[in-house]
Amino acid sequence: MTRPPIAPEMWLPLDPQTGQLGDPIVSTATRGFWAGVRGRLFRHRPAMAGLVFIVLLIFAAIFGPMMSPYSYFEQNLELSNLPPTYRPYTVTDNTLVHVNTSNLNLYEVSEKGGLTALLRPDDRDMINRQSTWVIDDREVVLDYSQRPAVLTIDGKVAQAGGLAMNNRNPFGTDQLGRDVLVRQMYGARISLLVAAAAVLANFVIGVIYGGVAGLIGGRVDAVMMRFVEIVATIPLTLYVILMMVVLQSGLLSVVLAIGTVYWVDMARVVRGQILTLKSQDYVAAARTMGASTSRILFQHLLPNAFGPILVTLTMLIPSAIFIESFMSFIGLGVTPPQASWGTLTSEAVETLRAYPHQLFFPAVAISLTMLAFNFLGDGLRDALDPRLSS
Amino acid sequence: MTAPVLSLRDLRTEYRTDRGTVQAVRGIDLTLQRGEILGLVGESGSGKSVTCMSILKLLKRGGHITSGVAEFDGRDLLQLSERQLTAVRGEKIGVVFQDPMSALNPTMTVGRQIVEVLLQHRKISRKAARDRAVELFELVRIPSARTRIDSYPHEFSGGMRQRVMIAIALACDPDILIADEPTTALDVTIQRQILALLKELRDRLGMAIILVTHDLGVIAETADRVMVLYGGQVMEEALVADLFAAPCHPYTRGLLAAIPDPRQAGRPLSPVRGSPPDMRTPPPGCPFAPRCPQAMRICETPPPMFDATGNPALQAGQRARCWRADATAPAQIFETPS
Amino acid sequence: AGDLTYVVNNESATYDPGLTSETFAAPIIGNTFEGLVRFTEGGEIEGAMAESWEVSEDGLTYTFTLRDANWSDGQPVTAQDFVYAWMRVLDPAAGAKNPAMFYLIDGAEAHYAADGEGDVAISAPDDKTLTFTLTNRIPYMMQLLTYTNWFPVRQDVVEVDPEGWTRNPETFIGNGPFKVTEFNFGESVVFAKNDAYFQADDVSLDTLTFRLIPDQATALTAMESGQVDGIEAVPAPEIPRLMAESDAFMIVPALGTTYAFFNPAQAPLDDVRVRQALSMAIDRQDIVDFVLQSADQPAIGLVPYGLTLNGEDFRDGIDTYGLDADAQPEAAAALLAEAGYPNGEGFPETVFVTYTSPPIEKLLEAIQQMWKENLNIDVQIRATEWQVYYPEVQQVEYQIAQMGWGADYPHPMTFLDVFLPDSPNNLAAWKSDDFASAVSAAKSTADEAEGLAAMREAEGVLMNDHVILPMYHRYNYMMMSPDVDGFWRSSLNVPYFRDVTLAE
Amino acid sequence: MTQPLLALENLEMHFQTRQGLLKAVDGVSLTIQHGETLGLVGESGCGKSTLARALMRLYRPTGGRIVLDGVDITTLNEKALKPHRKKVQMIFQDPVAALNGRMTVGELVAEPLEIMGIGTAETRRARVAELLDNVGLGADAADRFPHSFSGGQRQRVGIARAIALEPELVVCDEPISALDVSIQAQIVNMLSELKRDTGLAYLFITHDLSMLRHIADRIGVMYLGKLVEIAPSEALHTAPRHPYTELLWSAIPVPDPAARRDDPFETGEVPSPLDLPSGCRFRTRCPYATALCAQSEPDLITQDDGHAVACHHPLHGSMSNTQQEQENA
Amino acid sequence: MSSASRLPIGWLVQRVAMMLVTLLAVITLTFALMHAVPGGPFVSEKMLAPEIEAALNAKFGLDQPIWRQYLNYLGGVLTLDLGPSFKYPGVSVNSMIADGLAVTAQTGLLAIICVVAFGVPAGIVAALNRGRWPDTAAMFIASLGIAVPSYVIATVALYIFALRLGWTPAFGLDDWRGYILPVFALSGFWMSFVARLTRSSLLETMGQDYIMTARAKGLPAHTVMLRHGLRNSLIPVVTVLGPVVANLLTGSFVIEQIFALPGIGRHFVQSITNRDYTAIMGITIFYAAFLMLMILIVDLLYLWLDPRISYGDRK
Ligand SMILES: Nc1ncnc2c1ncn2[C@@H]1O[C@H](COP(=O)(O)OP(=O)(O)OP(=O)(O)O)[C@@H](O)[C@H]1O
Ligand SMILES: Nc1ncnc2c1ncn2[C@@H]1O[C@H](COP(=O)(O)OP(=O)(O)OP(=O)(O)O)[C@@H](O)[C@H]1O
Ligand SMILES: [Mg+2]
Ligand SMILES: [Mg+2]
Repeated sequence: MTRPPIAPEMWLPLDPQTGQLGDPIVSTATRGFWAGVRGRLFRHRPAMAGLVFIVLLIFAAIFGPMMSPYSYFEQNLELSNLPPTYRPYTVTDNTLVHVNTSNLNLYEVSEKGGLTALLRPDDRDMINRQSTWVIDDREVVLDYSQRPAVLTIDGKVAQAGGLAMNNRNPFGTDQLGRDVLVRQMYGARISLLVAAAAVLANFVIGVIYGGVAGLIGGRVDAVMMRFVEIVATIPLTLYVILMMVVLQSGLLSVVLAIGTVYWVDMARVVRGQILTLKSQDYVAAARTMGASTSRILFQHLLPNAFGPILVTLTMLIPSAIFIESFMSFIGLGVTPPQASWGTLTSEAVETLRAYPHQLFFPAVAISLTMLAFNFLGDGLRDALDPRLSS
Repeated sequence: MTAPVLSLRDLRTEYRTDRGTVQAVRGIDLTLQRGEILGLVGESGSGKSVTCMSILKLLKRGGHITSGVAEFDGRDLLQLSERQLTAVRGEKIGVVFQDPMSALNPTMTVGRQIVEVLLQHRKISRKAARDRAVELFELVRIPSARTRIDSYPHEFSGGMRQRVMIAIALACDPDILIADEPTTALDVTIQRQILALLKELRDRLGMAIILVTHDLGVIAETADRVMVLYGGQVMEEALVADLFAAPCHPYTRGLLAAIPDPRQAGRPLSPVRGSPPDMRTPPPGCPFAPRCPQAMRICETPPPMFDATGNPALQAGQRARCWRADATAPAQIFETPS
Repeated sequence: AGDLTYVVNNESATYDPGLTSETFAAPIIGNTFEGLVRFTEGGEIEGAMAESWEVSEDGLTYTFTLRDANWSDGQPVTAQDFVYAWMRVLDPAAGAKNPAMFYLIDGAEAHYAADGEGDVAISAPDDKTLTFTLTNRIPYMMQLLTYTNWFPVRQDVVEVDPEGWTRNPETFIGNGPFKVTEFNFGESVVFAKNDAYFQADDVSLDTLTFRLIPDQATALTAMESGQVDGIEAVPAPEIPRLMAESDAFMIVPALGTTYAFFNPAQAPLDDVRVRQALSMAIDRQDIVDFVLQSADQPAIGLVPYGLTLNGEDFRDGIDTYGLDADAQPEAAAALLAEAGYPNGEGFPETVFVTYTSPPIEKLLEAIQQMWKENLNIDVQIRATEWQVYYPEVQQVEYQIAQMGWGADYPHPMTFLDVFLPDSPNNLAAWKSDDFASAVSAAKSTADEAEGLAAMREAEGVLMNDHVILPMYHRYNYMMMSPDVDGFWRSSLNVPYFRDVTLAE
Repeated sequence: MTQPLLALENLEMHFQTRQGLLKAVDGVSLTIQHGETLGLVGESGCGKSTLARALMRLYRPTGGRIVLDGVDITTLNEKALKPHRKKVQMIFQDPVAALNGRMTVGELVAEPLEIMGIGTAETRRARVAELLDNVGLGADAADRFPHSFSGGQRQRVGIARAIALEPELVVCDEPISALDVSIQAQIVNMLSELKRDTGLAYLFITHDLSMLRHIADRIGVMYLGKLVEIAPSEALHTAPRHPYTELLWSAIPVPDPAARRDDPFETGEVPSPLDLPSGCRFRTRCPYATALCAQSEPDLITQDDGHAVACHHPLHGSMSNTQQEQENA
Repeated sequence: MSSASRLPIGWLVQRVAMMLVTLLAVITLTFALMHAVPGGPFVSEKMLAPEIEAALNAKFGLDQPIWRQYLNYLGGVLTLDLGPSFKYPGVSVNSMIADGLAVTAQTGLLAIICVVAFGVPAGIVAALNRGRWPDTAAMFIASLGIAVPSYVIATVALYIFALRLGWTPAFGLDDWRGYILPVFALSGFWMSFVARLTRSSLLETMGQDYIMTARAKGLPAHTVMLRHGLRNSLIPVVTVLGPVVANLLTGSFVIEQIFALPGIGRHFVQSITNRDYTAIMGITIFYAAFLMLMILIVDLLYLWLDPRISYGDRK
């Protein structure tokens, strides 16, 4: 093997000497823990998608109802149960109608494609199951003695046109003719607030309770955990009803009800975590410095239990939202005409067959939000645990 | 020279983390003869463990072998599939991991953990496997083997766990034993016991052993040949006596100098100054150059591995990755400050 | 011949004919027991256990002659069975829910108050004769007798297990067209034809199953997928669709009125003008057309349509009390202004309380909106669980409370009675001497026309005071397969399977 | 003699376990003088860490006394203990586990100051910078997290934290075992420097006997919860008197291939701490054990030269008390 | 050591004693809550005249002072007699629970089987394929399963499968197809949750050193996963499953309501809306006892799953 000769000056000492005793390692980037977490989180695509969704949702919840031409309580009984999309029938060139096959009403389609008015039949023949309208001198007959109902215009069977958007109410209307979109956005306020309350309760009560039980351990832990069992087994409904009597129903009581009992799962999880974490040396180190119990808990243990806490939290948010709808159902919840996603969903379940869109939107909203929280939670957990990232 | 049982050529392994790619091993060559104990020494993070793991492709998440050949038994281990490797792992090559506390499955009796490997590789009955396990326990000197075999790892002391690990690695009489710091965290009496055991096995079965440690005392006591790793590369390689008597590489010298000398008790020790390089951005030349008291300008170019042929600086069989070992180097640079 | 499955939505607390006051029990008791008399499909009274009867001149003493009829275990139905059954209701220890219905018999009220001591004017001179005497004339006594509490029960089985006999097919011995063969708590009741029934030859069904499905939507799914033959109720939002397209859909008059109580003791409802304004401002027709989307009828009075006396419907030609099916926004606003709230200004905070029920809450939301639009007043809705709501309302501590009433017997008096000062169901604690005297005049006259006039007068007193806000008269909406022939359901909610035949 | 900095008097730490009473530390008495380094060695599981943790009052000792600067702190509660905590600090074996990964190095080092309420946030920051400088990390390390440091550097953070309160005694529980030779040397040098500059005393626990010889003034040898020998470092190395010490010494690997011993090494099995042998605990492994050893447990007797040993048949040097007694008899 | 010999009898005795105390607290609190809540067992469609209500109260002993009622009730509980239902005369709470349980346990048990049989393997498959499409798909479905409320799942499934497709009956457990929808609706959430939990726990375990040891022994990948990975990842799963089993076996009101199952969950909610005092108490006690039993079983399972755990040495 031949090698080009080495220039003599290359053998001279290298200076100035770079290495010094105790020099820190040459670390390219000085990044803090949270900066690292943020970095990892930002690179976690689903988590980012979730975060963006949640932010947009919060914006929609706050500003959406303000920007909508409708209010969440404004009714228009004549225009109830309208679909978001429909297939219009052409009566004359400039008159289109929409047939609601569930209540056999005809609606006028505006030029812009919105469903704007109910057309009252000129004749309703209950025996032969026919309704008759005269529109622009044409006789429009809806024959519902057969299924599906048939619309004839001047005796000729009419064909429905292509799919059209309901521009007046993009998400359709509900049973009282209220705009589903604005109710949806208004409902987001309440549901997100409930979710926030649940998060807060879990953080404040669940985490601390579980933390204290796990940290102190022994007999205290046993007693505290038995108390958790008691809270978990006492019928929530009874408790909620009592709250309803003591307080007035409304958002505050929902938040309170959730706050006072909705932390037991979190307490269990945190306790388990603390039990394993508390034997770590850094806890012993803190104790040798004379750190107080609360300092050990808050400064040392809880930050390290963050991953499982987050995962549990993303799990608990949906159930908090559903608990709210249950509470609204028994009267301790938002008062009508206010709406939450929970109440919107449970109301819409009743009209599923006739008006599936009424269920579709709130269910999709809840599901997407939960997915977003889940993705965000997953991302955060991965980001908080450097070992899991690659 | 007989054909080596294992020869590793130009092994490169990296870990891809979200903080960048760590070049853990950067072109390591290694040969292992039958019945030889090869010591691997080097600072923490120098790539000892990763080298060992790479041989059997037992890397943790994010680890990738980017190049290299590991010839064993006429085959390149690095080209084998996971399935093919199962026939080598545990059967032909046994591994003892660095941390005995966590390397045993806490929920399985130690006996089962040994029997398991026997049943995997040997067509024997459960009963026979168990008998063999007891035998292995006795071999690694675990008292009352027959009863202790049904214990769980946590019921064993660290030294005993380490011995269980060795028993597992030895279960199928492998040709090669890779022992990654088998005695760290053990007290000296148990350490000595284990090292004596390894030597005995080598003598009896002709097993080749790769022994990883950063304890030079252990190397001196046990190894036949030593490789000094730094920055993912082999810095120096020599028979153990030569290495201690005539270390060539400044890093090796630094290591040896750091050992406390009983005659100098009370005096400050002399550590290698500075810190190991960040392996995401290793120095372009010799990895040790930034810490090297004798660094030269040439050291910013990667040094090749020099061997003893025609080289006054090196003993026979000794190799070093240092420009000072270059036969063309000016003579005065060997005058090392003591 | 054949089997039929009918869905009910509620579990009844007890099937004891004497003790219950629940409508949920009616389907089961109504098909397993019969009283002295019963309704025909056309609403006429006909003899059941009674072959014939006589009423004394003064209208106080009734004497029944029983026919030869047997219990399902083959024993004859005797007059003593009736005496036992009735006296049991009057024994506080038995725990009957409705003994007040018997107080019109001489001595009954005192008997109950004295813990079952004292004579009651009920007797059975022989096995086939039953007689009792009232304190006052009751024009609708024969209608009353169709109510389950007046049905006979068997002393021997009841006494063996006073609580449990109605839960055990062995001891649940009736005298109706069917007998129970299985009680599956929370799930179903299975009946078989009662061969000992006195008209057993007319009964065609072999078995009948009442399946409990609490969720109306599930029941409808079961109905539409053909798993069951009939369902007791349909989900409210499905009514328009079913009304239009289903052959199985049935509309049954229910003799019920849905209304709200105004509490005349609470501001601002202490002013009759406010009450009337509120009542005038709602559009009952819109409620029926768009909110209920059903065949219910807008109500402008208390008593529903379909109660005929002296050949005349109670509601025919009756005053409208200033109300209408459509809203009268101007008139209402004017009245409100007169009461001191022009354009709703200064209207005090008002809460409309209700029990939790999605359709009712929908209804109230619509009304809330109508008030807002027509009167510019804000009324809060507060819904609470029935068990919380009802006792609270009973304390008369509300402003406006949602309520309704369904007939116990097909006579206007069942509605008017509610507003007597001592009625526990007079939840507005409303008192009117004019009303009371009109009611007692109606009760004491033997002349139907006179009675009708008095009752209309009574309703007038109530309505002109606008103590209630009538909303609509309700119907029951149910489904029964078109293959089922001869099924009918009374306006008192009893589905009759006696005459049912199945098409092949 | 002046009052010792720390005196353990018959310290006992027994654990109630499911398998029975575990006497992890079973009556250990020793003293540490101001500015002295006491090394502690012994088999794995002999109770060294337990002793350290008990004297740090991480446990409440089940017996004996801990006297710190003349104050008995054995049973003080956390609150009463707090002022005394300043005087004793600890360095842990595993620098990864002992540093909360969620705190910056600055926070970690400032924590003891904060807990003790020393200084303002401002002065603390300055002090942290100074401390980090002292341990050779540089003040800019304060904003970084432990995971971005190497093992040796993390251990320095631990040291900086331990000396932040200017303690009089630092308990080092195997502070260098996880580190490689070079970094070991760095750390040991630093500890020595600190001692020289501030007059610190150390209780230094390690398996590395050659390192101990280098730094310790006196060395104690533990075996199964007991102190079996304690003597000035040099004396112990040159003339160990307890057979266990001798065994330990014989097992030290010598970093010299020429001095290689290829003989099999048998040490016998360590008895379970749950089921201690009668009499002398080491007798089951002791080549010199006699019947006496099984009967009575030898006490730790201090000889005139300050060399204490608990053995019926001590090696080297003066005769044991028992032998004298036997001869007297 | 066999697991049987590790059974900590003393601990068990202590634990059971503690359970009884807890149960007493549950009884007391529920009793107090129940009586504090407005309404009563005799509130029905129509108002009762005061003298009639008094008679009914006397009949059921509700006229006695509350502490007396409490003691009477406790006496009954001690003899395992939960009393007669106030709302449904002739029905004993014992039989109500027994009948309801018979129904609930069938669906509940199947749901538990589904949760374990689908949730755990889904988690394993996802973990094995971390980052690849089976993982993404499984975790997406699992997220949906957590996100979509069970009553929506139940109603939509009923609509599609019972009505539109006619594949399943709308109600009833008379043939096997009747079980499909309720079991699916019951287990959906927990299946998803367990899948996610199994996945993350398994990933955590698979990063442990002893997994590397197992691989180094030459064990095939699936053996490593199942024999070494799975068992050690089961602790969090089992922790969750304990209360889940209790919940599933004691029924879900919503699901039982929708599918017309006369299960204990429906009885429970109805007993509350009815203020059926004895039934409320009875079912609560039953549930509490069952839940505590499950938690106890979980604790005992820990012993079996992880030999390091022992309950003897609680300092
Ligand atoms: N799982 C991993 N992820 C990322 N980097 C790793 C991983 N394992 C090892 N490394 C990096 O690879 C390099 C070599 O590590 P290796 O474990 O081989 O060192 P070692 O010589 O065995 O050190 P020690 O003496 O501490 O065991 C180091 O820089 C280390 O940070
Ligand atoms: N909290 C505890 N509960 C029960 N036993 C314990 C506890 N802590 C330590 N032990 C036991 O006490 C004995 C002494 O343990 P210790 O950790 O003090 O040993 P050590 O000398 O530090 O060993 P090593 O050199 O391995 O660190 C051991 O048998 C150990 O199992
Ligand atoms: Mg290593
Ligand atoms: Mg230790």
